Parts: sequence; C-alpha cells; structure tokens
Amino acid sequence: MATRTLTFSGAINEAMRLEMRRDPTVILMGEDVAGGATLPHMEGEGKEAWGGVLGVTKDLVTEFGRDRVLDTPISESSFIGAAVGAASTGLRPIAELMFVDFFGVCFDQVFNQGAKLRYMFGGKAQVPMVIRTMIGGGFRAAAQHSQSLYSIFTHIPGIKSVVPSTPYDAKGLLSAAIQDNDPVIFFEHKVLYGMEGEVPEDNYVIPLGVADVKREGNDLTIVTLGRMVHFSLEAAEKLTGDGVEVEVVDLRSLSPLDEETILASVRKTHRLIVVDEANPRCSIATDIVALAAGQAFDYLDAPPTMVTAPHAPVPFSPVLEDAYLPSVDTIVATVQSLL
Amino acid sequence: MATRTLTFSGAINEAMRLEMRRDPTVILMGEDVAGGATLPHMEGEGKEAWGGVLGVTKDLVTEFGRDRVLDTPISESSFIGAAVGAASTGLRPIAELMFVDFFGVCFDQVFNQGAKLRYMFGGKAQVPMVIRTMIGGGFRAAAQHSQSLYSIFTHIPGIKSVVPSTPYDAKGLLSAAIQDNDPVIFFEHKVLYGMEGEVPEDNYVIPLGVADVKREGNDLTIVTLGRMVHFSLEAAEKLTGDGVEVEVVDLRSLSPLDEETILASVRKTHRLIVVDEANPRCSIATDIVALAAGQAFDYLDAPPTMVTAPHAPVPFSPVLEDAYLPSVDTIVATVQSLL
Amino acid sequence: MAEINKEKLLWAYERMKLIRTFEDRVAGLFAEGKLPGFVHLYAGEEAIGVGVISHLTDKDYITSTHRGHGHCIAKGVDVSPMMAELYGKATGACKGKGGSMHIADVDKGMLGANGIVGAGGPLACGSGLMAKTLGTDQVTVCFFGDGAAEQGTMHEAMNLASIWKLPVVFVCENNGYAETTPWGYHCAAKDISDRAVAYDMPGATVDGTDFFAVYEAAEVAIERARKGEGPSLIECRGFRYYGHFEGDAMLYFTEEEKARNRARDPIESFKKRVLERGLLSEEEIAGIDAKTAKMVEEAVEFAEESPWPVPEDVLTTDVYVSYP
Amino acid sequence: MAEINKEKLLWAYERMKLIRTFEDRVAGLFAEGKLPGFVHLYAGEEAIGVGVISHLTDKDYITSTHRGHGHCIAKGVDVSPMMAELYGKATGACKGKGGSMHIADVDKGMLGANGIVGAGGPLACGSGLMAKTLGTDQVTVCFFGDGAAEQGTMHEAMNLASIWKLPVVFVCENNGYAETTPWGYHCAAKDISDRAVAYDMPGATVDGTDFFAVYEAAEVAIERARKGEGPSLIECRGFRYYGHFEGDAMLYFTEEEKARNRARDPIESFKKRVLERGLLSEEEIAGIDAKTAKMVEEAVEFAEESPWPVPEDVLTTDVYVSYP
Ligand SMILES: Cc1ncc(C[n+]2csc(CCOP(=O)(O)OP(=O)(O)O)c2C)c(N)n1
Ligand SMILES: Cc1ncc(C[n+]2csc(CCOP(=O)(O)OP(=O)(O)O)c2C)c(N)n1
Ligand SMILES: [Mg+2]
Ligand SMILES: [Mg+2]
Repeated sequence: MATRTLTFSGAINEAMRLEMRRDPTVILMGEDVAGGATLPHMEGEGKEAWGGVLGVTKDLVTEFGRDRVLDTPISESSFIGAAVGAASTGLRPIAELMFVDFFGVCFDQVFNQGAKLRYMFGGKAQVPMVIRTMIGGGFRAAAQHSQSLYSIFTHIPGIKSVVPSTPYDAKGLLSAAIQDNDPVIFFEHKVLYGMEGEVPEDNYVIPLGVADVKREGNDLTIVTLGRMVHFSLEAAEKLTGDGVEVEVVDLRSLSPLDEETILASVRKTHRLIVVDEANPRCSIATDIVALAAGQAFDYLDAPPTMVTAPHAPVPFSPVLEDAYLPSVDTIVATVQSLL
Repeated sequence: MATRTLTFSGAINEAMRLEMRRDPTVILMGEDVAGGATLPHMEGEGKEAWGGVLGVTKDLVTEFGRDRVLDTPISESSFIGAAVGAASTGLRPIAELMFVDFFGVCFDQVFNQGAKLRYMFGGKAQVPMVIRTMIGGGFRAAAQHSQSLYSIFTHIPGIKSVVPSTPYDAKGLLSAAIQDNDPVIFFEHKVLYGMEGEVPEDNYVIPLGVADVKREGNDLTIVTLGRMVHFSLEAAEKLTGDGVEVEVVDLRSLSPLDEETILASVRKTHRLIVVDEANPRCSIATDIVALAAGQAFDYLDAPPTMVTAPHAPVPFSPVLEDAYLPSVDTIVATVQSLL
Repeated sequence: MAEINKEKLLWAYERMKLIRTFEDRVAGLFAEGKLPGFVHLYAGEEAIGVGVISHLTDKDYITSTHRGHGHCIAKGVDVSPMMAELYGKATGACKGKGGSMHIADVDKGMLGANGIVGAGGPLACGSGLMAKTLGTDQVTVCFFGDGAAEQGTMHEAMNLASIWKLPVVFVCENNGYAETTPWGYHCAAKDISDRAVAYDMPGATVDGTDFFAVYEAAEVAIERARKGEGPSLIECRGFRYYGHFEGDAMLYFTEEEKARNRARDPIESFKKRVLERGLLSEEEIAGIDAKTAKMVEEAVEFAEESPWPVPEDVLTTDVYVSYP
Repeated sequence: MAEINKEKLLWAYERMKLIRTFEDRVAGLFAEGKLPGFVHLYAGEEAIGVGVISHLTDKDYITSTHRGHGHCIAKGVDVSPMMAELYGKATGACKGKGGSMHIADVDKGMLGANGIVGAGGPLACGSGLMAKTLGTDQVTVCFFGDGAAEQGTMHEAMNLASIWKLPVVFVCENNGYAETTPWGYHCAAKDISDRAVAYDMPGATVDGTDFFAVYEAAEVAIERARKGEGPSLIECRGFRYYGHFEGDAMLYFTEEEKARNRARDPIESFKKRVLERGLLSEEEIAGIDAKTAKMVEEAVEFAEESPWPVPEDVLTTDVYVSYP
C-alpha cells in the first residue's frame, strides 16, 4: 500500500471518508461537524466553516452532503441516543461527542441504552455505532475540557473503548470501529491531532483488542496509552543511554483488552509501570496493575507501579497543568527506582 | 447511649431526621421522597403516601413539612444541580437519586459541577451536599436498576463515596456525610434495607475514610463492601471450621480510602481477596488490588485476587442473577485456592 | 370514525381486551409471588396504545416505557414469550435476560420497554433518522409518560425531531401521576401538549380513555410523519387502574378517583359504542373475550412449563456481537 | 426609562465600556500568544449582562456560561484578578486553577463561568431554592445562550423553577449562533421566549443591543422573582463581535452581517441615546472611557507582574475541604 505523511486528525478524517464511501449506511453527526453548513452562503462545494471544533471532520459534508453529515443542536442525549436508535434499526452512525467531559449530560444513552440493549433483548439487537470524542490535558483547557474518562467507559460491559496514539493506528482502529457491530467509543487526544506519521492511502483495519508493542526491551514493561505512549517512548530513549531497555506496550484498545500481550511482556521483563494521564482511582492504571498482579504474580520482581495524574481536577494554569500531567522525567525516575 | 434494633432503612431515616432537627439548613429532595404530599387529601400529619420508592424517607415530610422535604419532577439534572447550587450558597441539601443507574441523565451536575467547583474557583466555594442513591443486585430488577456504579464516582476527584453495610454504620456514616463540607455520595444497597441491627438512639458520626475490620483473622484478608460484607462474613464462618481464619475488612468509605487499615491487614495475613458485586474492569476491586500490589508487594504470598460479577450487564432471571452475583460458595472456593 | 373498517375494530377490541386480560392475570401472578422484580401494569390505558398503533405496520417502530406490556401487545408481540419473560424463563421474549422492564421485540418494531424514564425519546429520533436517511416511509411512535415530560431527554428529542423533520410521533400518556406525584405538581405547563409550540409542531390533547379520539388524533399525526412533514405531539389523558408498580398500596388515590376512573373504562366505552352503533355484535365481542382469555391462559401455561435459562450457557453471551 | 437615575446610567456605561475594553484587550493578548486555552469573548453583548444586572445587588446571584467575562464585570468582579486568572497566575480570581471558562467570585454572587453548556440552569435553581428556603429576597439570574436552550438541563430547570416558584430569571442571550450553527437551524421554536408557555411563566423577546429594552424587561422579571411570584424567561437578541472563541476565523459570518452588527453597537446606541437626551455629558463619557482604559491597563500590568502558582504548594489543594 502506498503511504504518505498525514496528521493524526487527517488520518481520522480519512478513515471516516473511506468508510462513508464504502458503506452508505455510515452517517456522521455532532455539533458543528459540518459547521455552518446550513447557512445560505455556505451552500455548495467546499463551503463549510469548521468541520468540527478542531477541524477533524473538515470537508466531509462537501463530499457526503448534509443528509449524511449532520450538524446537531447542543443536545447530546438526543443525538447520541439517536445514534443508538439508528444503529439498532439499520444505520452505522458515527456520533461526535465533542469533548468526553460532556458525557455527563448524555451517558444514559451510552451505558444504559447502547451498551445494554443487546443483552437485555436476549441478543435480538445489535448496535453498530461509534462515538468519537476528545480527551486529554495539555491544551490549557482546564477542568471541564481536559479529562481522560476512558476508565469509566471501560467499566461498563457492552461497549468497546479504543485510544489510538499514532496517525497509523488512528486510521486503522477507526475503520475497525466503524465496521464493528458493537458500540465503540473512540477517544482522540486533542494534543495529538497535529502529530504526523506515515499512513497508507487505502482502507485498512487494525483489529480491536490487539495491543501494540511500540518498543521492545527486556528490563521493564511500561503499559500506556494515548499521548503517554510518546512520553513513555521518550523516557525509554533516555534510559537506553544507561543501558536500560524498556518495553513500551501501547494498549490501543482498553475493552476488549489484550491481556496476553501485556502478560507476556511482564513475564519477560518482570517489572511493570502503567503510565496514564487520567486520575488514579478505579482506573485503567489500577486495572492493568490488577491484571498483572493477579496473572503474572510469580514473575514480578518489583511492585507494579502507576504513574498517573493526582486525585485532583485538571488545573488551568500552564505551570500547574505541566506539573499535573505525568512527565518524561517522572517516568524515567520511576523506572530507575524499580531497577 | 441507649440502643435498640432498627432496620438499615430505619437507621438511614433516623440519621436524616436527627440531622434535620439539628440543622435547619438541611433539606431533602427527590422523586416521591414525600410521596403524594401535594395531593389535597394528603394534607396533614402522617398523610404521606410513600416516603420514597422503598419507604426510606417515610414520615420526614410529616415532621419537617413540604418546604424541607421536596418531591421533585423526574428531572435529575435539575434537582441534583439545584442541590449543588443550594449547597454552594448556604444550604446542606440531601438529594435522592432513586437508583444509581439513573446517574447517566444527571452526572454532569455531580462530576463537573459539584465535584469541581471548589477546585476551579481556587478554593473559594464549598459544596456540602449528600446524594443518597440505591445500588445493587438481588432484587430481580434487571440491567437498569441493579448496578453498583460506585467505582465510577470514586474515579472522580472532588467527591466522596460511602457504602455502608449495617444499620449501625449506615446511621453514623450518613450523619457524618450530612455534616461533611464536601459532596458525598451515599450508596444504599436495596437488598440490605430490611436488615436489622443494634443502633444507638442518639446522633453519632462514623468518620469518613475509616474502614472497619468486621472480623479478625490471620490467614487471609477479604476487602469488601456493601452487601458483600455479609457474604464474606458467611464465607469466613464456613472456613473457620477448616481452621482458616479470614479477616474481613469493610471499606465503608471508598473515597477517601483507608489505605492503612487495608495494608495493615494484608501485611498481617499475606493474602488478599477483594469481593465486590460490581463489574470488574477499572473498578474498586482493581483499585484495592493495585494498592496492595503496589504498597504491600513484599508481604504478599499469593496473587491478589478478585471475586466480582462478570463483565456483563445484570440479568433479570433469578437463576441468572444468582449466578451473576458473587456467592458465598465462590468466596469460600477462592479462599481455599489461595491457601 | 366512519372510516374504521370492521377488521380494524375487531383487531382493536381484541388487542385492548388481550392487554387487559394479560395485565389482570399478571397482577394475580405477582400477588402469588410468581413474578420477580418490578412490574408496572398498563390496565386502563389500553385505548392509547391500541388507538395509536392501529395506524402502524410491522415495519414501523415504537419506543416504550417501564409500563410496556400494553405497547408490546398492541404492536403484535406474542403473549406467550412475553409471559415467559416476566417469569424469567429461557423461552422469554428476551431469553429471561430483560424481564418486564426491558421486554422487546425488534423484529416486530418494538424497540423495548425501558427502565429509564424519558430514554425512549432519543431512541425514537434514531429510528426516525434511519427512515429519513434510507428514504423509507417508516414511522416511529414514542410513548412516554406525564412524568417523563419533565426529563431533559424529551425536550431534546422533540426539538431534534422537529428541526430534522423526523417521522416521529410523540405520544404522552398522561395518566395523572408519576409514581405518587400528581402531574399538576410536577408539570408547569397547563397542558403537556402546550409544549408543542416550543418545538413548532402540532400539539393536541385528547381523552385517552376514548379509543376513537386517540385513533383520530394519531391518524393525522402519523399521516403527517409518513409524508415527511415532521413530528407531532399528542397528549392522551387517562389513568392507570393498578398502582405505580405491583405492591403499591395506592394510598394517594381517593375512592372517588377510583370510582371516577372505573366509570371511564376504555374497553367498556369502546364496547358500548360499537354495540350501540351496530358495528360489532355481542357474539363477536364474546368470541374475542373467550379467545383472549385462552391466549393468556396458554401464555401462563407456556411460561410455567418453560425451562429456566442455564447460567453456564447464557450468562455472559449477548453482551457483544464479538469480543475476542 | 425615565426612572433610571444618573448614577445607574454612569454605572451602566462604565460597566459596558469596561467589558468592551477588557475583551478587546484580551483579544489582542490572545493573538500575541499570552493567554492559554479557550477564550470566548462577550464584546457586542454588553447591554444584556449590564442591563439585567443593573437590578441586582451583591447579595443576588448569577450563573454564567463559557462566555463569562462580561457577566463577571457587570456583577462587580475586579478586572485585575480576572485578567490574572486568564494568564493562569497565582493572583487570579481562582488562583489560576479555573481560567477563562471557570472564572468566578462567589462572594460577589458570581457562581462561575461554566464550560458545560446549559449547566447553569440547575445551579440557578439551587441558589433560588436557598433563597426561598431561608426566606431571603435574593434573586438569581441564569444567563444562557441560544445553543444552551436545546440542552435538556435548561428545560428541566425552567420547569422546576416554575413549579417551585423559585426567584430565578432565565436570560437567554441569543447571539444568533451556537459556535457556527445558526439558531434558526438548531432551535425549532420560532422565538426562544415561546418556550415560556411550556413552563407557564412570562416570556419576552427584546433587542439585546438596546440597553434600555433589556433593562426594562429585566426590571419586571426581577421584581416578580423578588416578590416570590416565580421565574420568567427573557430572550435577548444580539450578536457577538468576535468568533466563537479566539482563533475562530468566522467564515460563517458574511461581511453584510458583520456590518449590520456594527451598525447596532450596544455601547454606541447607549451613548447616542443618553447624549441626545442630555442624561450624560460628553465629559462624563470621556471620563469613563479614560477610567476603564486605565483599569484594563492596570489589570494587564497586574497580571503580567504576578507570580505563577507554585505546583508543590497548590496543585492538589482545594479539591476537598477535608480529606484525611
Ligand atoms: C431517569 C429515571 N428517573 C426516575 C425513574 C424512576 N421511575 C420509574 S417510573 C417513574 C414514574 C414515571 O411516571 P410517568 O412518566 O408518568 O409514567 P407512568 O408510570 O405514569 O406510566 C419513576 C420516577 C426512572 N426509572 N428513570
Ligand atoms: C454540554 C456541552 N456541549 C457542547 C459544548 C461545546 N460548546 C461550547 S460553547 C458551544 C456553543 C454555545 O452556544 P450558545 O449557547 O449559543 O452560547 P454562545 O457561545 O453563542 O454564547 C458549544 C457547542 C459544551 N461546552 N458543553
Ligand atoms: Mg404517569
Ligand atoms: Mg449563541
């Protein structure tokens, strides 16, 4: 497959475009995903104002029209719920929940409806839908626009959770999510949107539930996700100078979880750090630690350790936010403390 | 203090009654918490239909009147949010979210407003409120009325989470919650409401953040909460015949967490099982395992283990629900497998 | 009314009677301790569900509420798997996994009873959006209670359906109470149908105990939806005979109110009207009474004799279509 | 209008001008890269916030939106800590923890800008409930956007405020857009104030660029609330000069629309009117212009010179009042 450089957001855009071309039942809806497309002077090709608040859905309305790319009112319950209803009756909707921080106004439709209809109906329904949503700190967007709430979604049976870290992964995982027959929540880190990487031109899928070893090493395993994959890789590079080889496992999919890849790595390196920018309690970090402690107990030579944000909301001030998020230095120091 | 036998729901009722007598700024609101009190033929003393869907708030409107015991419309966002607004301006509201399963229609007011106002305002606000809500399986109430979602609340900084397991604890913890200056979520297991126990007549508080060793033992620690405390105690009684002495730690408060009591027990017994009826992923069960694995690593002689519900919604059919929830037998077998 | 043909009248009487018989029987079984969990009965509201669904085909959709048995039956779901579901048996409509509050039959266009008040509004927008996107003429009816009218989801759903001109009809079953809370207390609007203006859609309030009134109002609204002209709101005023759920002692009902309700029985009024006008005969009515009684008894028998689900086989199936 | 005394007019002009000057300066600072995060400017909407808050005291409350600077200033919050907050400095109104989207001053009755659209409605019911319960005469004003009108929370809040007769005034700042989405698209109602009937409260639509129109409508509504007669809904039609947030290229605005807006500048219209009628003098206006310019410059200086917060000291404080 021919590849070329694409940004993370470009890769996401392309996955939607190719899937919408392939399958006419795929539609996209969300606040300003077309962006002013209903204004009279915005009619016609290319006449689109936003393509999503950070431009990720740019030009999709131009190609697919307003019947398949729908701006919505600020009514998350109703349009996320409409995605559930549409999915259970024949469409494959992609709904954009602008920031995951807004899940509190619409979560019922996700966790009690989308996630449970199939089970409650004894298997006589399926809900093939994707919710794309922004996560993460580093944007100085403060407490209500910077959270990484994927642990809450992962707690809920019936939904799948995916957190890509590179343009290549983002495209392949989003295509897989759109083709999947279950509700998938696709978490996009807003600070990664501008990141560039090689991405094949064609459509391809990366199966959900398969972690990716982004760097091999024998001395310690870092399990991580999203933006923290890059922090962890940077820390690993720094440590290589000291003769320490860290293995970096990128979860990619939180539910389903690739337990085997995680456990294989821990059994090989005997040491585990989970790096996650989210809050620590009842989280994916504790989840991975519990997995390793339960299933690879005899292999562990040091306490399984977490590097996370503190148990506090995300602060606004840049100096505070930088101290709040896990840093490369903290990761390096934590690795050193375990060797 | 004189004590007498009271049910779990009676103890909760009494805590509210005594706190409302003590402090005129304490009010109570929720769907049918008075229950038909606005009907003309319901005027006057004792003329109350429900006192909450399962009768827990019975007769409070009779004593405190309709200005302090308010029936609400089915508008959880607005009345839970009203509790946040009232708490930050001078009242101490108790809001009843009938079933925790309904949190998805109102969670924004809890986790983005109530939990974060103080931090976002740089400490210049406080939000002294309590949300009482029902949890738990065993009632044959199916997927949308049987969940135990406290892990999600515990993930969020800025709120406190409390899960009582006995009438005595329920009264003392609820009084503490009402007197607390932070937002507290008080999770009541619906199957425990009828349980009886000795309860002092006077007002007393059990401080938040203090776990309770409900049974001492040297061979293995079970950390548990809510209804599972009783299942675990029953399992411990069964095992005592085999000469196995299990220590049962009742968390009572999930956030703040009494790390010291948990760790002290694990350091003593060298073995840990967390018993929780909620779903397993990113949960309080993984949280406690991660705590022990991280902080008591060198003391553990066996893999820290979880006994939980499966990663599936709660089924309706009694035979399915019984198989879904952790059972005394499973707990016993798991203990035996670790010795 | 003149336009309702005999076949439809027979169908309507059968469905209403079947609902009533089913619900009365369920009340008895619950009292005997045979049915676990929460059970909310539809008896008294038959004219609403049946009057509206008279205009739907199997391809049309409905969303329902916690009080969903009547909607199921009106939409043509078989009472035997329904009853088995209430027992929690393996042969239930949802294999025993859903129970009364989640009873569903997507193939019949019944998108499920729902334990979350107001959740059906957004879902109905979804099947409406499907029909609009694929260009079919399927209509979705969203049933919701007076209590549900205060839930934010219903506001959002009505606004969304209106701006997108979705083929959805919102039917508010105003039975006077949300649990014990009278609608005059929980609802600020004078008529719930007054809210239609907030969404620029037609609104009407009708007598929900009068099958013919419901039938006529629904005809206009469903026709409008089918033609792609957008949603409507119909408020149907009525009552429920039983408590909020089984076990509710109904202290908030006065005896006068109960008597008033009995005097407005929707099935009796229907019968009186069709008999007076000679549209149906006593024999036809008696035939249906016997038939529906038999159907319900067979359903109970079916449920009683059905096996329990086997946890080892089904406890964790149906969570996902695929989960590696 | 005759009843507005001079002191109030001076105050109103000063607040409007201070908002405008502050916001223009913030736009410049943002363009220079000095202000991190999301910044939503209120310029163009000054007559709404100031016209309404004219009737409030320090003891009254307001809830605000993501576009909250104007509400803060109108409610009397000092611009120096405000500016420091936008920089993220330790001296900020929220110690740098909140930023533009969470700027607040509870002591001044400003319950916070809010990053969640529609979240202020329920909060306003809360301070309203406090006043009602404690028997004070405090009023709460809930500012919300046209986009927020579609959020379920606003529906619930207006219904709740109405049935409980809470002293709350709902002020919809209809600036024509929710981000890029025109209100004629996202809102089914013909006027947002039409929704008042859904909650049985008075509703009015006024020109939000006309201070005096806003002032008069607010007077009636706030008076009503203060007397315990319940809530009202006021829709104020206006525009914003800047993009949705800083960085927005505003492609969805036509040049005609921009010109039309400039011709309706709320501060210019106010000035014209008070000068024509001799209510204020050119000198008084000039004095205020100079004063507000100075206040904003001092605010910038204060912010620039203020120290950063020290993470070791404050990162995890203020999460709880107590956490053992
Ligand atoms: C979101 C939510 N809040 C509360 C409940 C609890 N509840 C179940 S039914 C009900 C009353 C519903 O009233 P209405 O909509 O009028 O329907 P009816 O029962 O009268 O048919 C309530 C409060 C719920 N199931 N979901
Ligand atoms: C619940 C929620 N949904 C979406 C957003 C993203 N968002 C922020 S402001 C905005 C538009 C708000 O429009 P309006 O209410 O008209 O206020 P305006 O910006 O015009 O002042 C949106 C969609 C949000 N912050 N919260
Ligand atoms: Mg009702
Ligand atoms: Mg707007």
